[in-house]
Amino acid sequence: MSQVSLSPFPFRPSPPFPAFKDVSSDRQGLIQGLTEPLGMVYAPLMQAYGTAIVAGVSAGQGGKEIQGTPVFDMVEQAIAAVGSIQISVIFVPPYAVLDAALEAMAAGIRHLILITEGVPPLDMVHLLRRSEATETLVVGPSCPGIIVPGKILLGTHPPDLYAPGSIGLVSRSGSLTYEVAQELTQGGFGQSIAVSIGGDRIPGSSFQQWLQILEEDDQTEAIVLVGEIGGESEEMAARYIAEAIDKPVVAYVAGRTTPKGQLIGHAGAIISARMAGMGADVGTMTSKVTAFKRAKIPLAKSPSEIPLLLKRVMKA
Amino acid sequence: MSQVSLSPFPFRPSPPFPAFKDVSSDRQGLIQGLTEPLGMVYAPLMQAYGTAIVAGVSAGQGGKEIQGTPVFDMVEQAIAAVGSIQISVIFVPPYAVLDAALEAMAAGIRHLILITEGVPPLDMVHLLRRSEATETLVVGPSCPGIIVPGKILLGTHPPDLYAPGSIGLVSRSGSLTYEVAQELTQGGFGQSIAVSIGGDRIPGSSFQQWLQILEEDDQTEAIVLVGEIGGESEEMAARYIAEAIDKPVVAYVAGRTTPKGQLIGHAGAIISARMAGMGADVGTMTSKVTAFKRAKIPLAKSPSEIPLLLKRVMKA
Amino acid sequence: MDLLEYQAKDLFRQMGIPVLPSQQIAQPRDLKGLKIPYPVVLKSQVYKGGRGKVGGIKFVENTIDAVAAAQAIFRLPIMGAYPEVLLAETKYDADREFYLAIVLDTSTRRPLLLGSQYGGVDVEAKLEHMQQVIVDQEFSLFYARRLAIKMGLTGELLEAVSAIIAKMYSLFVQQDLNLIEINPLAIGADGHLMALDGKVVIDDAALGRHADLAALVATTPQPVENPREVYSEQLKRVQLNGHIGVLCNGAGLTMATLDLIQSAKGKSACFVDLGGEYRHPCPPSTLQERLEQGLDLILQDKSVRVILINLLGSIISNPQVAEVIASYLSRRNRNWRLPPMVVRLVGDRLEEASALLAQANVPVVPSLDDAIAKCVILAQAKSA
Amino acid sequence: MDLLEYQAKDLFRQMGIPVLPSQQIAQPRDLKGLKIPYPVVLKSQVYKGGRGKVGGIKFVENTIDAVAAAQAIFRLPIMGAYPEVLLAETKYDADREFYLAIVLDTSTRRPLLLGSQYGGVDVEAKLEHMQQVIVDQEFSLFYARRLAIKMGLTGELLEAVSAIIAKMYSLFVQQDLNLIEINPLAIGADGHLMALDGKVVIDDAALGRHADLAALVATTPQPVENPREVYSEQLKRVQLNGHIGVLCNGAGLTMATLDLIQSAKGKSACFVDLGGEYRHPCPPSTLQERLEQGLDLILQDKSVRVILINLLGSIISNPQVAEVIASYLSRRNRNWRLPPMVVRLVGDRLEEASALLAQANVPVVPSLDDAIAKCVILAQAKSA
Repeated sequence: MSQVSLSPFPFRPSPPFPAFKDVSSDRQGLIQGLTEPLGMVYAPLMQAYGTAIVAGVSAGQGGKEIQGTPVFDMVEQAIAAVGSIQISVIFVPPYAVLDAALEAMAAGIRHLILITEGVPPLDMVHLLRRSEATETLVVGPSCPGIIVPGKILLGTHPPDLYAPGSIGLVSRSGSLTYEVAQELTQGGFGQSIAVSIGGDRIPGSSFQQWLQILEEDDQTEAIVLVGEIGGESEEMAARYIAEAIDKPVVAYVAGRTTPKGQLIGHAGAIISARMAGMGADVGTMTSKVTAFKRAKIPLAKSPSEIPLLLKRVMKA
Repeated sequence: MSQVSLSPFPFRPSPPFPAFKDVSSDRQGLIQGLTEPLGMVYAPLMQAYGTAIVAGVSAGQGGKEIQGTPVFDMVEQAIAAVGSIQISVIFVPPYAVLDAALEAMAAGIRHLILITEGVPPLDMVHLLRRSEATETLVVGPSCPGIIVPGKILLGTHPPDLYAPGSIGLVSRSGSLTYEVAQELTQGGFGQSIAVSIGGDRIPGSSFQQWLQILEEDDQTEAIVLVGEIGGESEEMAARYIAEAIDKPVVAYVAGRTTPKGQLIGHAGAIISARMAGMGADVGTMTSKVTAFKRAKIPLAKSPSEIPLLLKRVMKA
Repeated sequence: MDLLEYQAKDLFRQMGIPVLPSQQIAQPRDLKGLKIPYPVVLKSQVYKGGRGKVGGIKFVENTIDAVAAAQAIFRLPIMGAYPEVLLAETKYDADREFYLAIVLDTSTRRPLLLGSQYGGVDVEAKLEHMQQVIVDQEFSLFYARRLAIKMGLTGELLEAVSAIIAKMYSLFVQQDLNLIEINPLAIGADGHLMALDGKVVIDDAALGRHADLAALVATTPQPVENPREVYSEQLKRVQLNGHIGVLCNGAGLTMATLDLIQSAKGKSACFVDLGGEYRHPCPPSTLQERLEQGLDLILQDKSVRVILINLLGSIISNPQVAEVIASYLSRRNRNWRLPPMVVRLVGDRLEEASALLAQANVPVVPSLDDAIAKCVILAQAKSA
Repeated sequence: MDLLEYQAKDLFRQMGIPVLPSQQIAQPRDLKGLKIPYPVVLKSQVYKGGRGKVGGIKFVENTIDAVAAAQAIFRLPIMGAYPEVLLAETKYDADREFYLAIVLDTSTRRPLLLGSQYGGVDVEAKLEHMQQVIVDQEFSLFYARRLAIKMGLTGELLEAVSAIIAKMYSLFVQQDLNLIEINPLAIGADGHLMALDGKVVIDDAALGRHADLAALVATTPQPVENPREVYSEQLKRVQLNGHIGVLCNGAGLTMATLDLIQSAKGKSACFVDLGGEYRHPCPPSTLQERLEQGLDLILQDKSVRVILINLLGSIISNPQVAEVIASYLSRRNRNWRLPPMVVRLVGDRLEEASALLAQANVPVVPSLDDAIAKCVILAQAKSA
């Protein structure tokens, strides 16, 4: 087995991230599934935060208005009516997410935030083949999206727990991200960007991809990575940080006391992980702690310890 | 119906064609399906003509040698053994052509000549989505391929009917191409390149694509286009020549006396053609003659008249 | 290869495209065992279009009328074709009639979705309403929505029609179709959709990988595109109305040869195309066999006075071609006198080939124009 | 969701992957009606692996031995699980045993083909021979050949194994599988291939669009991953062995909360995760219902001495959360005394929420560390 074939699949370079932060420009956002329950709840919250959500799309509902936002049957109709759209936040039901994302990409949208939970993994494989070909950044599914505190909200983060600042926060959890954000805010560390890539097995973007974005982002001085047991994302991220990230990083991983029965591993998956050189215990807390230790990344014991570790690494 | 949606689908720019002609460089060719009956017949003919056919691929036959040419199970094994390969000539059975072409493209080959007849049209649609994404030039299926007289043979053209010169010959027939070539040769007009794009409904490359290549080719001074009744290729080509080709062109179309029953048109196909603004008689000789007349392209009444018309247009 | 309406509807039903309850009627008395309630529509099952305008579709209210109508339809040719079977179908009251189709578009080299709110028999008259969508990447439902929106649909109808288009596309790809058409797609007063008539054309090249479709078409008589074609193995002779029998390799060269014969004031009796060289598998021996079969087919046509053989760039060498012809002639000439023959060959080792055929008194002429001129003179000489 | 071996083999059979003639045995006396000839293999149908090593697979030569063996297997637990059914299968003499599998690879985010010439029970011991191929674009047969070649296969075996891999891939995609595994794939002395054992894991998220698979798994008892889980609607309570009942929203936050309780020397009795907010459809009312269901589940656990509610960034406002809890408590407190409760909330309108819960004597604590410290003290106080 050559080492070459085992290296992570090379991600296409993502579009330059600062686009999200440049809220003063003409960047416009769309909600696909605006008439869905969550779409109706969160669209006004995003707009209230200052995000330019200019249209909604729900097939068969075109012509309606939801709290002042016009609804169209298709993305291309929305663009024809409101002008160029750069970002779509997707709330459609799980089996409609693939089609919605393909439709958005066909209409030229290159930033997709998938909020919906329960997207079948093979739909994500299909979606990612297309997003890589079109160089589209995909966040989610099953995630609260992105927040640039004080500027823009693309998803369901509770904005009152965040504050503007210089810490890049990347996570694969939902509410645990908010927990860490409010500890950071309480500890005097505002955030440059916070993103959750989602907890699904096939996420649209990886920790590595976001670490690279945060490394290149001028507003970000240090990075907090929040993980969970299960899967191999944290192990891969730890390796990547050691190789490619110069900014200080603090990590936190939840699940130390989670009962073992909760972790499911299949023969094939275990074999696959073991062959990737990550040991049979990949996904366990031991494996993740070892990976971060090997990469010399300080690991917080609790969310409230993160600001203390940040102070230490940012002084160094 | 807006005119925009009716315009021909934009072809991706093809790789620079001169690669084929530069036989002194390290361009290497491969035969996929070398152990097939036609592969075994034509590979030695190509080699005898000076074409660098360095390997063959036939799944399950790896390790053999066919008349001195090594056979591999996969394209990537061939490349590993003989070095970089730029061109593949494909002789595999019809239902295996798509897989062979995808395999070649996955191995980085960007020039494919499909000789096999009987490839299902939807396999070609699939193949072309991939060839456009990878900017691969596809010739065929169901065609004799390409000949650059005196230099390289990639397919099944009978080389003794061709001579080096400055006429670009593009056709969608097989033996009718040879007929025209020998008339040209007899009439003192050698050929810079001769290509048949194949007579299938979904060809890998179009007349337009090859007209563009010949227009840009320094060796080519004039172009001969050989068509047949049926389909709309000649009508599209005539339009394209009027718009984009500066070199002199002479056309010939066979089928003036072909019985009407031979031409098959389905409601949907006829509607589609009529909507594309080409009239209900698209595919008939009348439609094609009208198209060439409108584009001011002289039309030969017989293959033997082509050299006479060429003399006239090349003087002008 | 075309399917009959009832076969197309079987595929629709399997895919979940709504069709009416129906029953095949092989003879008028089958109507006595009809399981669907009256009123019923009886439809001639033929491959040709336009049956409605000439009486191939009848509405009936009871068994007596139905039997009489069926007898009439079985006796009614539609553009020359008689039905082997009728389709009895529940009558449906359409509020509106749409047109939907998927074809392969040869210029974009992609599947093309077609749709109009003005379907039914008038679809060609209202072509300006026809909308189209190219499926440039892998299909997804949004392509269907794009067509439905271009058709001017909104709300529930937009979603329902999109869903039908998606199912048509699944059939199109799964079964390797050249055409799938629903015309009309009826919109009931309640907003429900119903495929009232359907057309499906299977791609011949792909039939070998669809055992189910191959079995289906094997059970029904296929339309003969040209009744004057005669087949031998895979070769066919196409009948014309002159005296020169033409044997060529390749469709383009065959067409050009026929054109040139007419230009030279000759008349072709028939032609056989030996085909291109790309058929798989095609070892050299096969071409020699096909050449002999082709000669057999042409000699079966008694109107042939001269035979023109025009073979260019074939897989076997010129001397080999000459040898096959010479040995064929020597075998056949023993029994009866064959018409004169002109063989047109070009390229390498022509002298060898000429020498072989000279023994059989057959001239080898390298110029196609000259070969045809010779044939025209020979044909005229024989008729004089 | 796992399939049992015989269910996996039904899928294999439909796809044309070769499997042996077999029969399901629901009780030992079914063996008297066995339709396959002896010798036969009897196999325990359980979700756990390793059955062969503990006696869950037996070869038998006749009915008497078979009944006895079946009785033994039905009584034999495999890692704690008893079979509901056995599979009786023709005995097969394998010359060699290969391993083949397809999984979703989370790092490349693509399907991954796995294969080894060293399959059977020793596959994990010979991991150095395991080969892998990432399917980075749409699948085509060459990916299967690539794996077979990496496995070291040539000639006819290369083609035969590639064909099996292609069929496995079709199943993988058509049925939305997380895993398909054939181990061993037997190579007979005659070179024929046979899937002797199979494993199929269906993706739960996709089950809603596979009615056939959903029906299949509905007929068989599903393995309970953790026997100490209690379900109510879609919520489940996971049982631990302490005294603090934890109600959280989101898996990550739940895990973090449990970790922090242990760090603070506390012990969790159980937890209920109300889930993230992205489930579809999820109107605000649903979260309120789930909150009440979650409280019900926790109160059913009699070992709970303190309840910690930790809700962060939920779709409903803090005062709404407080209101649901307060009204729940007032309803339940009428009947019996509930354990003390600590509610952890942060963000907007916290005073309002605190005021609402103060009436019910429930403290609202914004710091998670403080809330946990309070719970630990309360739990200790109650035990003292």
